[in-house]
Amino acid sequence: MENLKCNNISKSFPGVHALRDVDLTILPGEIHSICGENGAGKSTLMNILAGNLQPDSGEVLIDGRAVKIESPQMAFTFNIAIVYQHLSLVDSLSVAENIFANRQPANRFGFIEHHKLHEDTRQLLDSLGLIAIRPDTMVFRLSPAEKQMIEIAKALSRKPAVLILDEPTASLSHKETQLLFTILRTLKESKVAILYISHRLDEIFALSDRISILKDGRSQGTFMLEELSREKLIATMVGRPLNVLKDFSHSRPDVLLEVSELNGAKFKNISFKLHQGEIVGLAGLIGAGRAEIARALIGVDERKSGTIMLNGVSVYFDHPRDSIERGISYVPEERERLGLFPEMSVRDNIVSGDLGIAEERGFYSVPKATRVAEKSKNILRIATPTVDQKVMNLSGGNQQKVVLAKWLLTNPKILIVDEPTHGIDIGAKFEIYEILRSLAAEGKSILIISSDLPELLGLCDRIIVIREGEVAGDLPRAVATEEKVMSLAAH
Amino acid sequence: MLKKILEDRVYSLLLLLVVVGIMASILFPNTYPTFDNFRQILLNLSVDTIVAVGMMVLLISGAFDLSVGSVVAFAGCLTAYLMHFYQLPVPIAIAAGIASSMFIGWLNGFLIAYHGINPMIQTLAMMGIVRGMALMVSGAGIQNLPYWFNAIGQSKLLGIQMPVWYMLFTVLIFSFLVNKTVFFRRFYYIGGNELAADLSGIRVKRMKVIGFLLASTLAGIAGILLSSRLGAALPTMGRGLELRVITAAILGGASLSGGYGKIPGALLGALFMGMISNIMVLGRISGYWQEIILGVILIATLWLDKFLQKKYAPIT
Amino acid sequence: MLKKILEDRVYSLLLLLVVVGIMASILFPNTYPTFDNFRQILLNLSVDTIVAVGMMVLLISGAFDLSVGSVVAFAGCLTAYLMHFYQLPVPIAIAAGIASSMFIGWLNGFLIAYHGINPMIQTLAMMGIVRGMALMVSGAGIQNLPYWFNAIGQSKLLGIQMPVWYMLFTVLIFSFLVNKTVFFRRFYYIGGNELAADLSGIRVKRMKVIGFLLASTLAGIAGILLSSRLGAALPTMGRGLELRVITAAILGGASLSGGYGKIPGALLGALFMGMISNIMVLGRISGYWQEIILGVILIATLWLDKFLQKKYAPIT
Amino acid sequence: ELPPKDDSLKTRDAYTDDADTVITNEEYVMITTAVTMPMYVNHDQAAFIRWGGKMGVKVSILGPAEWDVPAQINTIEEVIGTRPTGLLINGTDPAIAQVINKAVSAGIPTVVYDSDIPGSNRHAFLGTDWYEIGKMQGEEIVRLLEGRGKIAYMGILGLNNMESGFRGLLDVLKRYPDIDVVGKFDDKANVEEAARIASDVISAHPDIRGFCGFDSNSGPGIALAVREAGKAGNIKITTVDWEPEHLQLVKDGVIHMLAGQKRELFTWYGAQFLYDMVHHTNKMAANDAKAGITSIPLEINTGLLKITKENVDEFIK
Ligand SMILES: Nc1ncnc2c1ncn2[C@@H]1O[C@H](COP(=O)(O)OP(=O)(O)OP(=O)(O)O)[C@@H](O)[C@H]1O
Ligand SMILES: Nc1ncnc2c1ncn2[C@@H]1O[C@H](COP(=O)(O)OP(=O)(O)OP(=O)(O)O)[C@@H](O)[C@H]1O
Ligand SMILES: [Mg+2]
Ligand SMILES: [Mg+2]
Repeated sequence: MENLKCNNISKSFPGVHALRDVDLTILPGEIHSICGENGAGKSTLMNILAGNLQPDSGEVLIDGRAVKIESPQMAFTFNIAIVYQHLSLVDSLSVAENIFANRQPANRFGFIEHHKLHEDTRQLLDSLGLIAIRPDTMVFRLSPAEKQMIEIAKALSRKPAVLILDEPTASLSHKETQLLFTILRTLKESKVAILYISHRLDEIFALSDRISILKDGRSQGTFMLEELSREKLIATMVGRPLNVLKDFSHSRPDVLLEVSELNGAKFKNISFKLHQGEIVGLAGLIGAGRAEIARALIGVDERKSGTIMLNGVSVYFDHPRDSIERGISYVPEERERLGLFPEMSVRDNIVSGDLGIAEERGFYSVPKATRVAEKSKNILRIATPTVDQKVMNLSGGNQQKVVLAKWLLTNPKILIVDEPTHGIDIGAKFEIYEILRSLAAEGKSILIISSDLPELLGLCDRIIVIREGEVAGDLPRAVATEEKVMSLAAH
Repeated sequence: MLKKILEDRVYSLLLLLVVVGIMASILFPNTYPTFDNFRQILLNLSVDTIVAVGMMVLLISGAFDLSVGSVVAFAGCLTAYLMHFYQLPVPIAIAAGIASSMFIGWLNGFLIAYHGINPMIQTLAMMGIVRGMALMVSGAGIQNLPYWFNAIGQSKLLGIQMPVWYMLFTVLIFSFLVNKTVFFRRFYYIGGNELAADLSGIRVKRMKVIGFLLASTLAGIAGILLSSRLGAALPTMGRGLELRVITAAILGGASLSGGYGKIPGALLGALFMGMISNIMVLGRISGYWQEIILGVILIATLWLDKFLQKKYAPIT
Repeated sequence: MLKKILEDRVYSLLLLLVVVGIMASILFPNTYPTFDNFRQILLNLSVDTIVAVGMMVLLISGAFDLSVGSVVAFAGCLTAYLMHFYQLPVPIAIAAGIASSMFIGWLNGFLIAYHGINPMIQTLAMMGIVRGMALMVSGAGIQNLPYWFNAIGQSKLLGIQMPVWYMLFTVLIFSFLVNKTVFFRRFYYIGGNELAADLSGIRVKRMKVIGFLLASTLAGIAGILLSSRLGAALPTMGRGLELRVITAAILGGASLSGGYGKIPGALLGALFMGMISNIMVLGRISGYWQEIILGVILIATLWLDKFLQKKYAPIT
Repeated sequence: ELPPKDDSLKTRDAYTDDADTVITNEEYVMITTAVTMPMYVNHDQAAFIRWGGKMGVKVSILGPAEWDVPAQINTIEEVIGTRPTGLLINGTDPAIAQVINKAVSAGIPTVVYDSDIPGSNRHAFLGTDWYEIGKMQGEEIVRLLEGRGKIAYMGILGLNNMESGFRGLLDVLKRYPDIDVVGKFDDKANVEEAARIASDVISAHPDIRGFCGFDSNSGPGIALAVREAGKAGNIKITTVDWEPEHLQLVKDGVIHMLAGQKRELFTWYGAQFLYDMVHHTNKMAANDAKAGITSIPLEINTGLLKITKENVDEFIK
């Protein structure tokens, strides 16, 4: 393939112009990044290239020939493969069958050769450094990060000429991210054209040759990496000045939460304190068990042993309801599976954390709910025409904002957030950091699980490193550095 | 406007009912559009509708219960049994009948929610068990029940038999509750995404038990009402009612996968089917033709609904 | 080992069947473990199982079909009708019978997949329509079918009547296909995650149509087989078969929400139910007690299954 | 507004008429349940339709497709509103007494057939006592087995008429201590079910000697199981109904006796009674209704027919 061109592509959904006259050219052997705020239209554009959406106007050209990519199957025939922002795996099937979905190696009678299927998968997994995962593992047993890697493997297995990655690293931690980059660079050598979407600017600058910027569905132009400074990039995509983090702590001496000798399915002897107004980070590799710790804290998962002291009194939660009532809220990772009610409206989702807030004189009131939702929508700048919109129609980042809004409304004393800025643009990121900070300022404490190290380093008063389910270190801000954390986290 | 109507099954169904009603009135000018006829239609679907309301709540939460038909029979028979063979006073017998249906519902919910037993098989098995128990208590059926018991279902208000009023009452109450109370709205979230609902602090398991309890209780009440209306309790009451009721609810906008549906839909769904069969009676259509025509009408209706939606209210 | 067994319903059910079998042989040493008894059990579930295989495929893809029972009746009656009243040669009549069932299945699938008609109502309505048509063609039922037609279902091989062999054949073929061919594996993707399946380049709608087509075709074949076994075609054949078959498939490891299930499960599920009712008769359990006890056993079985799973094979 | 304390007090002369009223759009409606059941279609309904043709009056048949008494009642209620000339109602269950009375007090001539409905004000009843059907089967099976051996019986449990049939059977068998009843089974009006049960019974009791069936699917089902067990002829079968299928099986010597009802007579004469009633074919008094009498028979027992290998050929058309 010589090149892939988009000529003034437009696409609109009820109430939204997702794309307006967007032009884009991708060349083989380049890594081409697409930047833009949440809802800028990135995924929509990618979906058009992948054959899931049809543009309202404009055309896609391959080697100068106009083509209609009417279906995913068709995209495959053009050698276009995509890693979707939302996972497209089948939980009830094995890793192998997910990677080679609908194209399992078969003999000339069309009968599947299971051993070959597993061998091929094994190789692929090894090449991605996923030694731990067996080809016949059921996907529902994997952690989101692992699922994300499988998603990538699935795309790579097609040996594509054009590879699209829509926020592949959002749930990956440093280690996997680096690994992915090396793979992408080698693909680049072999003249694959790579479209890369991420909200992590360091990645953009580390990886790209060229960068195209979208804003409100309009193309802001394509730049060579050298032409762009961080500031200029941000300015073009956000269009407003960012309030950067000043690192000072609201931490107070008195302990709010004390966890001691907590043991569970995937972790052991977890002990730590959480002070009022303190922001503590949980760092670690994938599968380190951070989410499980959180789940045990709020009482979703059984805890084998250990005590949890809230304000000095020992507490036991056997259901999130209890923890929410006692002022501990958990913002789960995996928004589609654990965070959202996809077919319900933005309004219903936002009030779902505490339906009580939608009550008026003891009865549920839609107007009240709408008012509440509208408020959150404005605070978090959720891009949606109305709060009646089904949440599944929102862009990834905006969905994440809905999840956050929902949990902020439960106004907890302790907020546990798992990958809070998963897929959120830098503009919004800083707003969220501000919100977390202000919560801390009110004397609330925050436990944040994140695979985005710079985020942790910038935000946290303290970083607790988890390695294979155990506390490997507890670094105050003063001493915490990327290297220290990584060395503690690594096996 | 049209868009709004088409998007909400309750409205589109209402529209359809009006159209059908008008057509029928033209076909049978002096038998169809009469007070007597409508009174009769409503009376005949009152039992189904009361059960359908409970089923609707279950369907909203993403579950369904196949044992309701048997519960209708059992609750009716048990009540009659206690009154007839033990001369228990009417209220106590009724209380016992309702209590039994509550227990059945609770058991269904408990085993499904807390022991992860497959809902379909659980309620199907319960259907057999309860039908068997109905046969056990009532044999070939129990007649001449106490006057005051029969009065419950046979007395009239404004010339309309009581079951109709009970039905309307049930529909109103539950429409209100499901719309207006946080407690009942939880069912929508459970139907929408169970895992998320649980993390949102909704005690999913407990709510599920309540859902089954409710469906079964309403079935029990309906059964007692039916036998009071018949003045007799038959072990064969409510045969195949479960499918009829689920169909009505789905016609009324529910979905087997949960998260959708409104209480009035249950009534409208049942009303639609009631009107169709009434029209077939007036048209003297029967035998296999009634099965064939009813089926064709059902499919045609949904097809039309989808077609108009695609045309005037595309849900991109 | 135990873990492995418990994780896969096919194995756990097999284990259960063995245990039940042994217990029964101890309880009824000279009536239960006899060749004749097993031959009869298998013969009596052969028709159900053939239908259950098709239903299993549908359930894997996340759908189900309530019209199969009626299709059993219709295909049988139509075939008999053509042979009896038009003296059509046996093979042609059979071809026509199967073709009709294929058409019914195709229509179900087409309306559901391409016109978005609710599957439950579509197939329920079709159930009524097809039952009606069966009554239309067969009236009182049709006797004195051609010798060669009856031979299909009544002749024996190794002392076992043919239907059993056809059943085993069907189960084997489809176990193989569903395991081994890319084409049939697709149903797992569709049932597991329709969107993902679509993104993986599977033509979901087309596959759905094929699913319904298949289920209905097998039902048709089963119906023809049944009437050949009966030596007559009765319009009442296959009453309530749909629920029996779905139950068997779910017992065998399928789930209404799709993505799970294996073909042998269909056989084992049916076999389990067949064995239980056989044992109950041996145990002189009769009348309504049969229903009650069968229900209790069904629930107890699933409960035990879950319990052991929780204990020995927890899903972390 | 409460229901009347006791409606049996109400005389059935709500049906008022003067000899010289002209009957407008005359229509006779038959309402049953399980309206598509072959036995009903081929006997009751066929005869009723023939009668309509002969008399040149409109006849209609209504009712739910499945066995559903409440639904039958609903249908009757809805039909009453359309004021038919006469109602012919299948007496499926005592529970329909009320609605029959409603029809009667609405002035509609109403005849009940098959099983009588005690406590109803129906103008006439024609049919047979299901208890007798049971008795007849009992006596025949006892004769066939020379009064000893194991037997099982099946039908649809919970149906009033069948349960009294069962009673009739058991009352006979009680008198024969050497007869061992091994079970009562519910074949759910379903051939496969009947066959399954029968063959289970055969393997449970290899020495089983007889079966009695009480719904029209019992016969074919039992026969199938017996044939497949290779015991056709040795195991005696008595059952109800005489569909072509049943007759064939008698001819083949698999079934030994059919306790048939003269269902044609139920509906033919039932309709005729209605006709005569409204047309005053026979007048007793100046005005029968005013006189508080009906000009048709009150009760008629059409008797049973016993079909065995000897006379079966006479029935095969
Ligand atoms: N199916 C749909 N129906 C309605 N609106 C939609 C639909 N899909 C996307 N949109 C809207 O189109 C706009 C662009 O969405 P898109 O997913 O392309 O944003 P994005 O750039 O990928 O954002 P993010 O970085 O958060 O993923 C958003 O406002 C979104 O709400
Ligand atoms: N029983 C469960 N039910 C539902 N989701 C679960 C369950 N157990 C774990 N998860 C989810 O699967 C993931 C696996 O947890 P893991 O040990 O990988 O946590 P982690 O250390 O945060 O790793 P990651 O970087 O993937 O979040 C978590 O996101 C958690 O939300
Ligand atoms: Mg996106
Ligand atoms: Mg995590």
